[in-house]
Amino acid sequence: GSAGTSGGGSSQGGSTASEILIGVQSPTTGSEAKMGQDINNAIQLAADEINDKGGINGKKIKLVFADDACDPQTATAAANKLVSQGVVAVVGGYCSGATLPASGVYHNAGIPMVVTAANSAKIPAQGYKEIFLVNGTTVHQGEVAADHMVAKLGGKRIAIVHDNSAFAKDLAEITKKAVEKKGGQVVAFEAVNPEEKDFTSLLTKLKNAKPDATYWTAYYAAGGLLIKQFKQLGVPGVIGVGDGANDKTLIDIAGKQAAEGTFVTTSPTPEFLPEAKSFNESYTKKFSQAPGPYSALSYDGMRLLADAISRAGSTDKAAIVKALKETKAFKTFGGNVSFKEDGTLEKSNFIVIQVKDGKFSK
Amino acid sequence: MSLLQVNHLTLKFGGITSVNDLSFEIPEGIIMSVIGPNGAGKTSLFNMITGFYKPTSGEILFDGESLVGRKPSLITQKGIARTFQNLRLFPNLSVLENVMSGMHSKTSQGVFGALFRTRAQKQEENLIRSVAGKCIDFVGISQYTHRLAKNLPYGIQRHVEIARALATQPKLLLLDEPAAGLNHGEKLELIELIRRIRQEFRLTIVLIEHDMGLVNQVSEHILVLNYGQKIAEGTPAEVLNNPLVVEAYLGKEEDDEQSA
Amino acid sequence: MDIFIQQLTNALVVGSFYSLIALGYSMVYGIIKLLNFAHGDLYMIGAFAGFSALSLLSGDAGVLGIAMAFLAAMIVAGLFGIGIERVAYRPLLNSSRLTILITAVGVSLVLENGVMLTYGPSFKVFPSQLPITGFQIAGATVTYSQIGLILLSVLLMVALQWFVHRTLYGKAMRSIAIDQTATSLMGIPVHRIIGITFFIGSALAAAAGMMAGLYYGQINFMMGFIVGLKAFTAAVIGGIGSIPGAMLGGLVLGLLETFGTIYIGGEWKDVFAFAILILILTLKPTGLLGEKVTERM
Amino acid sequence: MKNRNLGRNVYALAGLALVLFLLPLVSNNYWMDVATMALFYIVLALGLNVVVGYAGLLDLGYAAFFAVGAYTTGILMTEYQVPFWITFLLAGVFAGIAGVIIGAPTLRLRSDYLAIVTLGFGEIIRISAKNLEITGSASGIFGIPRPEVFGYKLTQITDFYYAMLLLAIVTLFAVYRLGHSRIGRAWQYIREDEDAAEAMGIHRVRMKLLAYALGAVFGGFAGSLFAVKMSAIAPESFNFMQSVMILLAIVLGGLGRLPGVVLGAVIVIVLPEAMREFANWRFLLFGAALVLLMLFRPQGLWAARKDGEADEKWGERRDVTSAS
Amino acid sequence: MSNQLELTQVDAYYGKIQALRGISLSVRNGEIVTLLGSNGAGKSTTLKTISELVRVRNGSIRFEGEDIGKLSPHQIVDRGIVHVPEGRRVFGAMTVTENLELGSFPKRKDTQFVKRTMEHVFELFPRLKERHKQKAGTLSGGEQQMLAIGRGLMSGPKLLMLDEPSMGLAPIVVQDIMKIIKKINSEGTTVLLVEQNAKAALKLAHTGYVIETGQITIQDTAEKLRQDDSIVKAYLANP
Ligand SMILES: Nc1ncnc2c1ncn2[C@@H]1O[C@H](COP(=O)(O)OP(=O)(O)OP(=O)(O)O)[C@@H](O)[C@H]1O
Ligand SMILES: Nc1ncnc2c1ncn2[C@@H]1O[C@H](COP(=O)(O)OP(=O)(O)OP(=O)(O)O)[C@@H](O)[C@H]1O
Ligand SMILES: CC(C)C[C@H](N)C(=O)O
Ligand SMILES: [Mg+2]
Ligand SMILES: [Mg+2]
Repeated sequence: GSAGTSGGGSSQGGSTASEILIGVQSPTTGSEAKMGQDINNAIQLAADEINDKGGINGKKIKLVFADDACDPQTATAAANKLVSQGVVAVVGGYCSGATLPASGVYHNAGIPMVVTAANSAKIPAQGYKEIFLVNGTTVHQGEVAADHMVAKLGGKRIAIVHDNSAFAKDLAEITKKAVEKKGGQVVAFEAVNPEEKDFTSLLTKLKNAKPDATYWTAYYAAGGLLIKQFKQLGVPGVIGVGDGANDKTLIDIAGKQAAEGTFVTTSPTPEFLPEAKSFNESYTKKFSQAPGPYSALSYDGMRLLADAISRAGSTDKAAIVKALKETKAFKTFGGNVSFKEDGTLEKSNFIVIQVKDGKFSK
Repeated sequence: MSLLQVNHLTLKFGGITSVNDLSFEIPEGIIMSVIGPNGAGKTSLFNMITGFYKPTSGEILFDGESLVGRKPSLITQKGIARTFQNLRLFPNLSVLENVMSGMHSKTSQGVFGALFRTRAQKQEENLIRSVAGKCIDFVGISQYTHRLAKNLPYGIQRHVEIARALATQPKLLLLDEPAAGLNHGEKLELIELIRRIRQEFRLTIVLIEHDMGLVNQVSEHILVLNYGQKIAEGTPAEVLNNPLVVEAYLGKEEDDEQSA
Repeated sequence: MDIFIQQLTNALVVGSFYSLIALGYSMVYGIIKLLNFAHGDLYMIGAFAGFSALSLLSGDAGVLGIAMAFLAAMIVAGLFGIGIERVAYRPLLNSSRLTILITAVGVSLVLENGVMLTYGPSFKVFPSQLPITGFQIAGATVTYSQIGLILLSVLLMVALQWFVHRTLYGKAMRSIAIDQTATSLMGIPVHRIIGITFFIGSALAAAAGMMAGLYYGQINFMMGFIVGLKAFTAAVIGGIGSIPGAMLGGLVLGLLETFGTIYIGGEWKDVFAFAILILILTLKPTGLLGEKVTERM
Repeated sequence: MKNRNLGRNVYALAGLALVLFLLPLVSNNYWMDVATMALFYIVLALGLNVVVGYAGLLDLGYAAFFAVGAYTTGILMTEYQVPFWITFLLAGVFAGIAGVIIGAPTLRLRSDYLAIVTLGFGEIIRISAKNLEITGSASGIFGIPRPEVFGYKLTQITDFYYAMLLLAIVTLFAVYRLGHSRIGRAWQYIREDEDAAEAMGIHRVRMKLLAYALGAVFGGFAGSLFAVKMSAIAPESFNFMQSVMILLAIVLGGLGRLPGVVLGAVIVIVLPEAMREFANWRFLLFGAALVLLMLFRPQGLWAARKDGEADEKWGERRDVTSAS
Repeated sequence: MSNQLELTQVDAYYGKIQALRGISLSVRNGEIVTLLGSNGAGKSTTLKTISELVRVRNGSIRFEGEDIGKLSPHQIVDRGIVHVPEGRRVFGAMTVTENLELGSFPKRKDTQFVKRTMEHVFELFPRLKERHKQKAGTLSGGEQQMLAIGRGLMSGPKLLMLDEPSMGLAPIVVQDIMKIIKKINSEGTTVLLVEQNAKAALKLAHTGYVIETGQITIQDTAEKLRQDDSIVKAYLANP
């Protein structure tokens, strides 16, 4: 546990003269609970730093945390709770499945949301003008993955595996299209149930399809097992994963040996961002653990939101939305951020990294 | 004309033949007993007549219509009711609710009536209650009407079963060991009850009993089974003195009187 | 052909896990007719107990270390089982079965979240893992761990079957299942036997959890949920209460899932498996090896 | 006896209705949402109660019916622009049909086998929803339009609150009447002893199917309203845990007893919400609360104390073969 | 002969319903005592309090001098008291042999004894021997009753409590059972017998008690009871 997770109680209220209420939506229970912690911590850190420097336009940020459990129904309840508590904006959102319905709730209430991790292309596709994504979407990522497998590695036969979650299936489908556009052939397009541990029958099927490259689009826990069993069964070709699996636990679960050479498509995570050095240090100091893969993005997301509020000059929701929209080259660890009409990044910054000697490296 | 006719009825369980090529008839309006050693196939016979067991072979005709292969619920609708040797009341329901169940097959209200409380539905509900109440009164247990069946003394439970069977308004009533667990005085009352039932409801009664005093007094006709086969049939006087029956079933008592 | 053998091996491995858990499930069910929702969580408890034991040993534990960790896991989970029975089930043995079902759900939530609070929500990597060495047979890769796993579950099944059907304690378990009052009138200490049953069932689940840790290498506090459901399914398919049935049910489920994956795809495999299972139950309402009883009237 | 109780309860009910009607005036959106969810659960629990409480059929897949209802409305409204009221009725119809389909193969099964078949059906429905294009696969269906009733568009949470309240009241009424009718008694008889019921001329197959179908219809209605209220539905809302929670509600309150069922549904929704304060401890505490509630009220919170609770140390258990 | 079993002022309840009101009775070593009474009088409940199936609210139960009122049912059996309950309650899904084996649980270590006793039971009830592999649930009512008694004998009890053993049995079997009870008794087992078939019971018993609505109303030697007018009228006369 950490300071960030126990503050949900200050029920009634709305922003007061001296405080700005900002909602944080993330999964702190359920299978993605760890990511939720990482995100909450980073946002707390950003808010504390801003408050230490005097807050936004003289008002202090007060965070209200809501657990979405990575589940649409819980997310809706959580979103409604945030709305009723009078938050002026929301930051967070790790799971697309949870963020999708929640974004509708914020949209209806006119509340802006800065989505810090969730990145299914379906989120912007809703056309809600209040929603902004600071992570590149699956459209960008699928492109990058296809490019890596087909153009860079010269793979002809590509296998794609997802876990049927909203995000992973979306990424898988987009990647499939991208691969085919680039002249590759998708020889296997499969799904697994992520709660399970044994993927050998699927992998045996893959083995038979003789892929040059295999791409896992879902999360790290099942991904690690998949890689391990992939190697164990001797499936040919390389294996790579999407940004949902970008966590060092992936390597631990797969085992260093099996994980070696796995590629990862991702937005730059803290360790690849030289600018994030001081963030890494203060985060580690405060929470006595290293930041997670989406900590830096969340930290930036909070700062970006604060910037927009201060530019808006008020806590009026519409004004904040307008200010967010007008964000021009806001400096983040990953580069300068501006938004397109649909609320996604003007320029995404997906990179491909690799497991070398049991570590992610460029 | 006979109400029920059984022809060459056989029932096998794996290697065991519990009823073996049995044929007999039940004349309308009679009170008849089926006796025989434990395991002779008496209850099995009832189970086949009421559709709970499917005969291996043979035929059962009720009012000239075959019952083999029919569901128990249908057979009840056709007019055969029974009680169970090992009581099968609805344990967590009151006596009244238990007896009301008997009226199910004689009534027809469905979902519509239930939801909209139609006049027909209300009338039917009243009918069910009054018939059930009458049956409870008739067997003489009205002071237990609202008690839960499972908490009643054994003998009372037996009476509830009889009332419940009566509520189905049967033409043929099958009683499986109605006197078991009753003491002497209660048995006397039971004999009285059985006679009154026939008179009042004008039906045919077949009972399985081990109490020879009761059998002797109440039955007009006796069928004796042993190892699933008929070994004797006739009036009480004939049957109870039949040496085969004495040997297989009654035994020679040291002192003269029949047990009660 | 090689693919077929490989898939058969895969199916047997998955099936063995299901069987191992289903055995305990069926046993506990068999005695007090309780759908023990917490059973899958005892598998999880076993995995975490083994994890802690191995972590204490630190470094490469070796065969002896692993054996000790197994023992520790089984004892810890066994004691948990007894404790749960004592606190949450025993006082309710006379209540409706659904009542105990609720406490079982409650216990399950407590165990899962208790472990989450103690060990954290993230996936844990098991300190020792089974070697993935093996041999080729007809073109299929089979590891020694896989062989060991399959043998272990067969062995445990045989042992249990013997225990329940040949020993007096086992028979007492079955009689409790039928009629507790009558059993107590035989001079049989009903509660103690129920306790023993929980201990054995939980220890078996823990053995499976430990195996899962060693074999797959990754554990977390929710790991028991799906497996518990699958084991329940397996137990019912085999004929709940029947020990060879639990074993068979586990294997059948493993096969169905594997071949479902092959022919209709991983995302549909559970649909395939459940559809076949429903079909089986429609044709054979008491499961594959469940006894068909004609009720006497 | 029952009528007297009812008479006494009429005032209590009227009072309760008034409170519920006025609740939105004093509550905030968040609690309105919780209250709406609670009402929604009341409908589900009442529907499941027909199957489990009345007919005694253990159903571990009830969420499937609510899924059928929700998807019916979700798909028809987004893909085919069908007006809400029509989809609402169809949701009930389709759920009812699903009930019969699920019911049919289970009729010969006894409780635990029944449990697994219903569980399996629930999973089949959920996984299908997750994989099929028409159901929007894993991300489900969102952007479901706001329903319009007689020209009034439901948008606010209070609108949905009243809609759900109405559905809950109608359901309560219908389930109550069903329970106290010839049909309801027939279910009870089957629940208590199938064979004896059959011997009383009750067609058990027909009655069980009817229970499944009617129970499902309420689930379908609830799902339909749920879909428009949430404006988004996703397969995970219909998972096994959801079915368990609904079951929990009815057992917690008191199986077969309607005030208990209502109370149980409220608890299952409100308790975890109230425990949000405890963050990570929330579900641990909820689990512990479940155990304690059952230990102290094994018959459910609203159980009637019927005559003659035994002083016996051992429960009477029915022999599986030789019925006693 | 000393008192083997002694009940003093025992009260027992089912919820709020009081089933026993100050029952006092004693059973001497080696005798047959019978409890008579009409339906619902409390005969079964009396046996249940002795075997601890029903809690004793007030009063005491002593067996061979020891207060056994607070033991659990299995400890009662360990002391040598076996209760063959009303309604047989055999283990339906198990075979006849298995049922008998379960009856021998307290003596499980003495395999010789178990073997001998089982043979003895099969001698008493040849029918059971014939059916020894059959599931008890599929036996006829009478066969089940024999099994229940046989099972009760398997631990070699000092005191055997039989609750309506003749219920549902063919006359010839009732005669057999009564003989067997006598035989068991003559082999040294004390018997406490609840029976509706009062005549048969009084023929066997040394002592008899009559219970009415939870209270003992008459207590005497069986012989005297057989001649007691009110008893003859209520329980003995031919129908
Ligand atoms: N479901 C069953 N499976 C196997 N055998 C059965 C079954 N039902 C009855 N039997 C056997 O059939 C025979 C006849 O049993 P039935 O119950 O008809 O006897 P009965 O004449 O009613 O005896 P009683 O007077 O003791 O009740 C018995 O040997 C019994 O074991
Ligand atoms: N489980 C129970 N719950 C409530 N009341 C009970 C219960 N068992 C027995 N009783 C009541 O206790 C009283 C004594 O019952 P008991 O069974 O001891 O009578 P009995 O003399 O054995 O009668 P029978 O000849 O019918 O067996 C009766 O009024 C009965 O209704
Ligand atoms: C990789 C993650 C940033 C994606 C996120 N889990 C989602 O569901 O969109
Ligand atoms: Mg019989
Ligand atoms: Mg009695």
